[in-house]
Amino acid sequence: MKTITLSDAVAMIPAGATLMIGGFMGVGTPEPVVDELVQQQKGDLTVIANDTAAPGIGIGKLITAKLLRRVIVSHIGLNPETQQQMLAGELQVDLVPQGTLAERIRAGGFGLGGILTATGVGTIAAEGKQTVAVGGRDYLLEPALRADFALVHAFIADYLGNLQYALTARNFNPVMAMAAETVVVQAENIVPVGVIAPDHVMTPAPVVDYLVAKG
Amino acid sequence: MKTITLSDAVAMIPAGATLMIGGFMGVGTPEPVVDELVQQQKGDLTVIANDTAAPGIGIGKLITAKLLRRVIVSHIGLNPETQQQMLAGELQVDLVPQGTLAERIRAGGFGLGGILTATGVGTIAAEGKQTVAVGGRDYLLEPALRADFALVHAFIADYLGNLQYALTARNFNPVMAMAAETVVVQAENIVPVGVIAPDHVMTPAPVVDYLVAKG
Amino acid sequence: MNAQTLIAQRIAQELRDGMLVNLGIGIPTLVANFVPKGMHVFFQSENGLIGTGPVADPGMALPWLTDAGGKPVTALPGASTFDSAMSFGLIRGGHLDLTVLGGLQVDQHGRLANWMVPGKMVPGMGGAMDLVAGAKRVIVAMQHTAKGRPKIVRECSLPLTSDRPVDLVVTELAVIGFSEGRATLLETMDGVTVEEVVAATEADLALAPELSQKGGAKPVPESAPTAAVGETV
Amino acid sequence: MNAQTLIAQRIAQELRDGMLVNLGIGIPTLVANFVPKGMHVFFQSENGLIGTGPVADPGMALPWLTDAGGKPVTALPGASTFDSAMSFGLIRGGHLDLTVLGGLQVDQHGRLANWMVPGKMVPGMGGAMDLVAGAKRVIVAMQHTAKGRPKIVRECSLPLTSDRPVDLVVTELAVIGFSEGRATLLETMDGVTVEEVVAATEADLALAPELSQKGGAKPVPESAPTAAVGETV
Repeated sequence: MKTITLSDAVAMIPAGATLMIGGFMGVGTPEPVVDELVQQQKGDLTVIANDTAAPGIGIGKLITAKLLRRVIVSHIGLNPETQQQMLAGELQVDLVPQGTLAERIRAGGFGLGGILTATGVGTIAAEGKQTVAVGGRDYLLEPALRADFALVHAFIADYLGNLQYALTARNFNPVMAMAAETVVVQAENIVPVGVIAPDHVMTPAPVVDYLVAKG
Repeated sequence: MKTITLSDAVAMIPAGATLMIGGFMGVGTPEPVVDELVQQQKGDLTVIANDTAAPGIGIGKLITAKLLRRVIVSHIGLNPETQQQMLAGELQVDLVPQGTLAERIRAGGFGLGGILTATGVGTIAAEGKQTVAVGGRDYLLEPALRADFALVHAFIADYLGNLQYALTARNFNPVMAMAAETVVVQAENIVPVGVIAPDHVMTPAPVVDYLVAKG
Repeated sequence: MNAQTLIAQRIAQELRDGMLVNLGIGIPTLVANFVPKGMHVFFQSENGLIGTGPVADPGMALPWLTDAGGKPVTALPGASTFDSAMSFGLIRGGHLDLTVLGGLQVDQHGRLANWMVPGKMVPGMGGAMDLVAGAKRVIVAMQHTAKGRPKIVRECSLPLTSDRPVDLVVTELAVIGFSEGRATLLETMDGVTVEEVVAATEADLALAPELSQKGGAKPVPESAPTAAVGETV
Repeated sequence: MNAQTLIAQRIAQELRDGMLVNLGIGIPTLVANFVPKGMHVFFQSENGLIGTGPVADPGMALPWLTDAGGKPVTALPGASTFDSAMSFGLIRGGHLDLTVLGGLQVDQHGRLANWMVPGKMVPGMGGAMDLVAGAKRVIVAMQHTAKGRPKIVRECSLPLTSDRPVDLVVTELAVIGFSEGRATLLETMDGVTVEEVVAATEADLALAPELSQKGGAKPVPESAPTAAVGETV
């Protein structure tokens, strides 16, 4: 794990990159990193996330700034700009059931090729998907997802990079921290090694590549 | 969640049942529950667990008492009695790679039909398994595992059934607590509600059916 | 009592002690207000919380503690938090005893459509497909009709949320079950006749032998301004 | 220096700062004793621990803190614990930089057999198949021969652990790589000739252009009582 300035962290990300961004309606999204993506005008991005939040919040800022080419999300209902850009053909929106999205990301980070889920069977979410029967029940084969970068928000990080999340700000962050080539963490609190007890570490240090230093 | 005596908890388990039992070489195995299974001579059992420990320790006691018909495990190397019973045709031993075993149990508890893993491809562990290609790489389709009962060891349980595990005694316990029809927990410490902070709960109360009362 | 309250109160009668329950946005959320006294129910928010409490008092909101709509909530003693993979493991894995969801249409076999109106409203399915596919019991809370047109139909014109039938639909007029693979009228609300329910329903309705009349008050008329609430999840 | 120490010391030269490393039982465990000064390496125990420390002092053992063999260990500052699903997620998911494992046989393409001898030793594969399939880099630590017979063979007579070739085999005689899809002699240990290595190896050995002599001492003879250690994982 290396510490890095916010500016340098975002400068690493090339236009056209695929990003996983933690958060659920903006809660648990690394807001300073999102702001810096807008500041540096990183465009043509693909974002994998639970949702596109709302205008002015989290990933909503990337939508408003028209930095996204494609989003893979479970929900866009609270951001009318996402719908407008989708209908205008400016933004590709891939809708994935939320539990399937979480498992596809986890599979990418846990070295699985994919998972079998009954969610979506018999719906338009099954279109183009392989169906596999196990024990007499039909499941969709949902392939793993990975990204170039994971932008993760933590409540506490220690100097080694061990992470702890707070309450509902955990959401997609731990699975995304496993599923990208480069993992960038913005933490509310940075603490000495040992402050987080081993049993309370939610993301172990070795998977974290960069911890954004306080400004 | 209901509290139950050790004796009544084991009395619920019929001969011939399939049990998941937490622990890794005996560490994190609910030892009093195992002792009571021997005491009540519950036989013809199928056990799903990481290993068969060693004679006199954890699941090793069930082996010695010849209560098992079949084990689904990743390792039997430290229990020569398991090998003897296997070679004598008294015990069916299904060997599963440890990571695959953990994921199959998790899949059973998380409502997945199975998972795709590259582990075992090109080995005898692939025999009889369906191979699925995703992104140009071959994976084995490994189906979910479930059990009638999960026998779980926790370090701390609160009055509602929220669980926290300690250090390496966690191992298979949290995934097994999700994957059985009936979940029985033996905890080292039973504490009032609120003693375990929400972020430190490792198994949420609603999945626990029975908490074994202190004797 | 308005239609929403009537529906929420009736659904609350389906709660049992110790249940793990997930409530959708809209009418379903109101069910939490009618938990019978002395009963302990675990409410899950699929963003990663069991033990969701009421909205925080002014000045007490914490940005890291929200419901699935992103609104600040509180946590009750004994609450637990977890990541999204675990949250949906609970939903799909047979651990969620009950989910209550809004509905746009339900077909005569009980199959629900509640996540999109092609060309008009494409919010995404969020957790709805997992909830319907995975929960042990699914109850739909919705007004019986929309702009005078039945919402319990022969065949859904809107995309399905799941091919797994829901267990119960509760409206301001009636309680309809699908345990026999077809729509069965189980109860009419207080002051509502069987004929009124049948007239407001497109699907063929079987009549349960033990058909009873429940609920506390006449429903509000369909044109009440509450009609648009709770239709989506 | 005995053969085990020689092998472990040479493998320790492959460690890099910040690496996540999993060591098998036997010779591999010894590698932890030779981490270069000032370098920080994370050691994983696959039973659910990163930051595994040395064996506990007398009277300080905790029953809930053990290595993958079930023996009490300590945890270093910054350690973390997790369940078995997470532990193998780290192993399969590309997070484990290096695993060092014992070996029974390695074929000329680098494919390892180290988990069973049919009819004699069937301990189960434990984590070995996941480790070989999943780690970014796999190094086999083993004696060059067993009872005078080569262990680096044309084709394994024992069941394979994985079809993924290992990266490096380190013995008391030599360091052999498989990056070109075939066994290539990279180094001979101090005092060992290329001819000696070739004679003790059944697989065809290509010779690396930069072939060098490494290691600190003559190896102990094969008959040393250490020969049975570290052959399994």
